[in-house]
Amino acid sequence: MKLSEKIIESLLWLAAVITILITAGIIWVLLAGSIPFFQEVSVIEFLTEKEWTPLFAQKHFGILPLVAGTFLTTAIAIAVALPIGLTIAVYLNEYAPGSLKRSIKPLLEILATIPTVVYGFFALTVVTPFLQSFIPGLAGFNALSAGIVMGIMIIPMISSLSEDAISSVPKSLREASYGMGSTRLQTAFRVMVPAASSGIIVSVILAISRAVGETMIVAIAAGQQPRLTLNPLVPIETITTYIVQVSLGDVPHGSLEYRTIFAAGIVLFVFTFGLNNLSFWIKKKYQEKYD
Amino acid sequence: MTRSSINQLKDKAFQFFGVLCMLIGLVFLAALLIDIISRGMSRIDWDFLTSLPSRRASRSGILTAWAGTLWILLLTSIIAFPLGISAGVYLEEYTRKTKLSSFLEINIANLAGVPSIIYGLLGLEIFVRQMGLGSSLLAGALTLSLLILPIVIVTTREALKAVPQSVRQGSYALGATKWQTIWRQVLPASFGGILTGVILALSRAVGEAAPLIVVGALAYVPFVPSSPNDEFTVLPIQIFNWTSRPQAEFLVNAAAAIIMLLFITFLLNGIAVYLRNRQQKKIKW
Amino acid sequence: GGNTKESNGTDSGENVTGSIQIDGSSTVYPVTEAVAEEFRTEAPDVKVTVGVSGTGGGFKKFVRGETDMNNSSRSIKEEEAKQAQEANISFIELPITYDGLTVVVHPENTWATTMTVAELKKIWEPAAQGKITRWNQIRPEWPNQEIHLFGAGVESGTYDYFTEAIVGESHASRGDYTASEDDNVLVQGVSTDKNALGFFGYAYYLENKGKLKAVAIDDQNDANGKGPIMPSVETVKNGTYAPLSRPLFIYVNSKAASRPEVVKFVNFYLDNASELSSEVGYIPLPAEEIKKQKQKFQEFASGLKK
Amino acid sequence: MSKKQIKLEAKDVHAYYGDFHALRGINIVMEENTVTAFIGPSGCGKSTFLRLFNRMNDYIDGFKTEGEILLDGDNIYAKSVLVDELRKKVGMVFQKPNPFPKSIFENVVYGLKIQGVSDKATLVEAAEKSLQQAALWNEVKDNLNKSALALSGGQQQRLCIARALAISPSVLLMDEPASALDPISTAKIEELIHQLKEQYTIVIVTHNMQQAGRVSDTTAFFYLGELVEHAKTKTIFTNPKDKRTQDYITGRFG
Amino acid sequence: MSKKQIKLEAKDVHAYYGDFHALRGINIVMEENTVTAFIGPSGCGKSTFLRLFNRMNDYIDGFKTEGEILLDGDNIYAKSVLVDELRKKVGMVFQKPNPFPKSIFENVVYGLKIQGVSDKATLVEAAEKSLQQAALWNEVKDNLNKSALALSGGQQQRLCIARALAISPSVLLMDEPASALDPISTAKIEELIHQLKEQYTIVIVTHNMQQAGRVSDTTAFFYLGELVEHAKTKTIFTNPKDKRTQDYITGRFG
Ligand SMILES: Nc1ncnc2c1ncn2[C@@H]1O[C@H](COP(=O)(O)OP(=O)(O)OP(=O)(O)O)[C@@H](O)[C@H]1O
Ligand SMILES: Nc1ncnc2c1ncn2[C@@H]1O[C@H](COP(=O)(O)OP(=O)(O)OP(=O)(O)O)[C@@H](O)[C@H]1O
Ligand SMILES: [Mg+2]
Ligand SMILES: [Mg+2]
Ligand SMILES: O=P([O-])([O-])[O-]
Repeated sequence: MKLSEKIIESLLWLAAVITILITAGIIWVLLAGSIPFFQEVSVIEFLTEKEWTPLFAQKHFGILPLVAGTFLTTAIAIAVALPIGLTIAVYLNEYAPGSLKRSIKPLLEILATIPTVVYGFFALTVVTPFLQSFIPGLAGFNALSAGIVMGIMIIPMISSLSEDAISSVPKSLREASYGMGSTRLQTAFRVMVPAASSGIIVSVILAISRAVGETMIVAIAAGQQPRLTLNPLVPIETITTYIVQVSLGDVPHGSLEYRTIFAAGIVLFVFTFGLNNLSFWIKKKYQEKYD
Repeated sequence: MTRSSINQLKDKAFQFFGVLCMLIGLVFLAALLIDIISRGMSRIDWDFLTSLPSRRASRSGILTAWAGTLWILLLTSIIAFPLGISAGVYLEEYTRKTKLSSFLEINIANLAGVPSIIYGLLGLEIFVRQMGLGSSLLAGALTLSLLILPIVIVTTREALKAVPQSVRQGSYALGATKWQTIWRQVLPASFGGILTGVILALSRAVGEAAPLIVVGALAYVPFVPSSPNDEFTVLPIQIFNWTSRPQAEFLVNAAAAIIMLLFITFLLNGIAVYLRNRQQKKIKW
Repeated sequence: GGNTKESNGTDSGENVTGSIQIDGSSTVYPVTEAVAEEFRTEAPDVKVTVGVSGTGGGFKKFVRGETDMNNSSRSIKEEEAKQAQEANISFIELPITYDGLTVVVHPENTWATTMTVAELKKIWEPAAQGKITRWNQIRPEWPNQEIHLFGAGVESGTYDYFTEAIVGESHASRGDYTASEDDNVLVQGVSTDKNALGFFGYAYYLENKGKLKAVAIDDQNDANGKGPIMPSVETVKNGTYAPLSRPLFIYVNSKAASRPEVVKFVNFYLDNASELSSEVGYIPLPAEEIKKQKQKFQEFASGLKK
Repeated sequence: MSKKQIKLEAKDVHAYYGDFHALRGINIVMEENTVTAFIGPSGCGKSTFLRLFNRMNDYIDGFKTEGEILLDGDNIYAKSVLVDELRKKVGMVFQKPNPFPKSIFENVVYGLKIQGVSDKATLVEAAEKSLQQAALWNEVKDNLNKSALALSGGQQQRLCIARALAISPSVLLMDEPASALDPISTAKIEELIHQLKEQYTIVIVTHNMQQAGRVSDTTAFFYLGELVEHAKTKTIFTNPKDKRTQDYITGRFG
Repeated sequence: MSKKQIKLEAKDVHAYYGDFHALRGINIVMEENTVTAFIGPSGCGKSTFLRLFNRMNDYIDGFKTEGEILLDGDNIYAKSVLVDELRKKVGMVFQKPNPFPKSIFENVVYGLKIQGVSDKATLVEAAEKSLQQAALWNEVKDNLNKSALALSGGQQQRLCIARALAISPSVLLMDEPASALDPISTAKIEELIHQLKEQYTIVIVTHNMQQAGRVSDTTAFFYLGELVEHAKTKTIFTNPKDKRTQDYITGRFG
């Protein structure tokens, strides 16, 4: 091979390898921040304590309230996005004429392109007051409206990815099913959805991971109060909100308080990393099945 | 009722439900846009676009915010695109199925799923602290570059994949080397697709607030940045700032700024969609 | 900067350039923001950035010399002063206005119109965490409803001051409340939640009078006013709104004070503090007091020149 | 060949994909219990025409058809016709075997299940019967719960035939059912068609002239959307009337 | 046919895709300025073998080859051989026309440009010459800057031939060059092959027996990775030695 070819290839290789450095960087930063933290606070306490007040005089370092807040908003978001998104995916695939599908898909995808501060703003100023008009006990900051709005935001993730998964099921299966006299509904739920199940599961996992990591909506609309509750009507705090909150306060470098955000960050990272790997793994298996 | 007509009925019912679900999404979108436009549209005028921030909502403008956003877009493009496209080309055109390549692939899929706020922590520690860049434009742009790098890589690969193998083979068969083939055939043929991906990545960067908050970009910055070392603010952060102010007039400002932000986002996305369609029309393999 | 002559802040016309980094108290922020904004017409080429890290957060940067000035809603602590000394940093403290920390509830809250310091302590002390969660635990006749608390973040001077004044020990409180350095978040929180109780600077209350209700505070000490007292310009000025009245400060780094743009800015600040602080809802210092501060700063700044 | 009952009939059928005129006035009659082969160069409309008989083109965007298609004398495009009912009468086998990614058993009984049959015994019985008809029973009877995807291509195709037979259609449409198969499997399928002819009316599209010769009673030659010639298979292959048929048969094009 | 110089030769060639043994000991000799046709059922290894002659399989993951391939007596798999140089001597035309998404002119001169030729006049001259050789010049001479993708399939295929000729190879490999084309374009390509034979050694893979009969001097029949028979085309079609060849020719399978 010519020398110039070799050089170019090496440069490109370098660019690709930088992505590994980024991952290494993330892990290193999170570990470097949280290892000193865990030298002061035991992991057991971190994982089992029921209170999170690291900034106060009486410090408690239980991550559970933040995890609960994250879980709560994510669960609400998925409860909104999964049924709606999956229905849309099936509808677009089996029912909608091609022209409708071509126009609806990008329209819905707009939902995913809107910056999340905008959703936060909308949740706080429109959705919460709207919900308060028939849920009297609803606090101004709450998990419910943040979760709902987040759910709407991730609808296109589920609907588009699931739709892709369903439409990548070989057309011949659909024809086989129709050829046996199935209705579209039967074809959809007995043949297409099961055959596309791994792709659909991948889309849902990615949506969950997205919801877990979402920041601005919850920071603006869900409150900043860590509490171990599954009540969607009161202010809560998610892991991401906590990081934002501390960053806004600009806690000085090197303090224990500063390190809490890395400890919280590593929990967040572990969650999303696990989910992403799971989805990647499922996707790989699924591709093998069809090729 | 016969079995068949029951099935037909279920079929129809689901069809109705499907339309309903789509409407939920679309109505929400419409409500959001209408709400924001009706709140903020009247606030948008020349003064609003050219004024510095102020404690009085009616005098406050978004000059620093959109100037910061433009800076960030520019710097992020310069940093992320060459890197991302190169990595994409390497992964798609050069790697064989080795351990390294599948590791890289998993790794990139993972990076794409890392929450943006984690990138904020990375930027805070590496760029702001270790490299001593402070809460500067450069630190912000580097952080966002890392954030969108996976998107650029993945879309570059998609675009390269869309170039049929037959084009590469045609080129090889005429005695072209690998890089000649990539540079003269594959990249030009996938240019539209790469550009599309790159613009989509930018539109993601435009809307990000969380990682920038973490690197410390939330402050009263009443001047237009003039170099990458300056402190800055961007539209999403200005919006965040205004929404958290209690005075109602600031909410109007926030809505107006949101209109501008959506305008930029939709513009970028629109360009991307346009390019994608044109590409699909122009080249039918 | 071409300004070599001693500036007293009033001689404009000369083109001062440079940048000034200010951080610290969110309570003082509105005043400093207003001053910075007006200063733009005075010296358009000076880039003033104002951060909001809370008094404590700001001091941590200030004592390391990372910022030129610090907004502060309390006096500097001994340990902070010591750190400054270790880093070879000297500074000057300048009071600029008065504030009355205001306890607020939602406008539809009909019951909590007055509270005693003891009751506040019962709510906020560390022991209350997880235990005092309902209004009727404070006064039995109050409703049996959850109480949602909003208060200043721990890096803030407001927090230090409030805990000192109410709990009796600086930096000691329960931790299960919505804590934010950003008072606007607190306003948002209280104004949209019927069961809320919060506290923050008077200016933020004044700005949002329509959405909030202030609670009259009884310190059970007749020496400074009998019974529950509402915060107002009057009661803060005459000292009857106790114990939650306090002065607000700016701190200036001596190295920064040798830069003409900073000198000019501080003078401008003191000249306009009264007007701008009352504009944003604080209670101005008496005119003689301001004069004294200007004098003090001039001596401080010129002392640096020698 | 004795005169039999008319099973399928097309009257002046046109078909369009958007603006593209894919079928141009087709008239044809097919009798009960015969095998009709459709031949012709790629793209001439064989599949399009075949799929009209069970309305498989219904869901294609922009597809339009004109004229009448009669099954047992009734127009299957009449408003009152329920498509799923029609398809139970007119089974279809595709070019590439397309078993569902389920067990062999589930594949065969799928058609019955969606009709609401859930009685286990009935299903088992039906499965055995159709697998036997499709000459697959002996090969799979011990592995009914194995995934259908684990079968060989030829077995899969016979499974698809069994699946189609399970709902007892009277017509069987086959679109190049052996083109993806090896010679041995092909022979098996051809043999099967021969047997099924006793009970079913079969229409088969094929690219392989020899195959058409071996399995069909009559052959229809399509060219550019037209039905050029339809006659007894022997006639078509030995003594075609039309020059184009002649050219195609002898391999001048295609 | 007079005895000519040996142009291409394979000696006991094996090829593997991973574990799959795709070619099993092929020996063949092809003479200068002749047309050799490779025939055989799908998947028998024709394309694999053809692509060995310009090392087009080099980039396939897991592909391995054994034995020797000689061009003018030199082993093209020797270490010292530069693949890009080899490919300039051995041109290739693919099954589906694969013009670059550029102008007609850019397509034809691409091979020269990557060799560093940049003189406009030289390029224009070369373009005209090869387009004329490929019998396309008259149809495109006024539209050299038009996109190549706007040409018809048959024109595209001749463009690809012109493109291959522009770098003056001595061997031309063609993998089913007419299978995606209509009869008229096919006829043109066949005619072209006939003319090119004067100057080039041509190897052509085809599925169409009639085509093999029309264009080739010798024919090689492959089956399951083996070269069953290689002889004069007339001999293969009228008097094959091997039973398998016979079966294939008469359409018993494939
Ligand atoms: N879904 C479709 N949309 C548009 N055109 C189509 C569609 N399906 C087929 N056609 C066109 O209609 C014509 C007839 O197609 P059809 O599939 O019936 O041909 P065929 O004779 O079955 O060919 P083959 O032997 O290749 O299967 C072709 O020109 C084809 O391009
Ligand atoms: N890239 C590849 N990886 C693995 N196996 C391959 C690959 N390419 C071809 N094969 C296999 O090698 C065998 C020979 O393939 P080849 O393409 O040479 O056949 P062919 O005779 O050209 O067939 P056709 O007439 O269909 O083009 C086939 O069984 C095929 O499945
Ligand atoms: Mg067909
Ligand atoms: Mg081949
Ligand atoms: O922000 P503080 O004024 O409370 O320090």
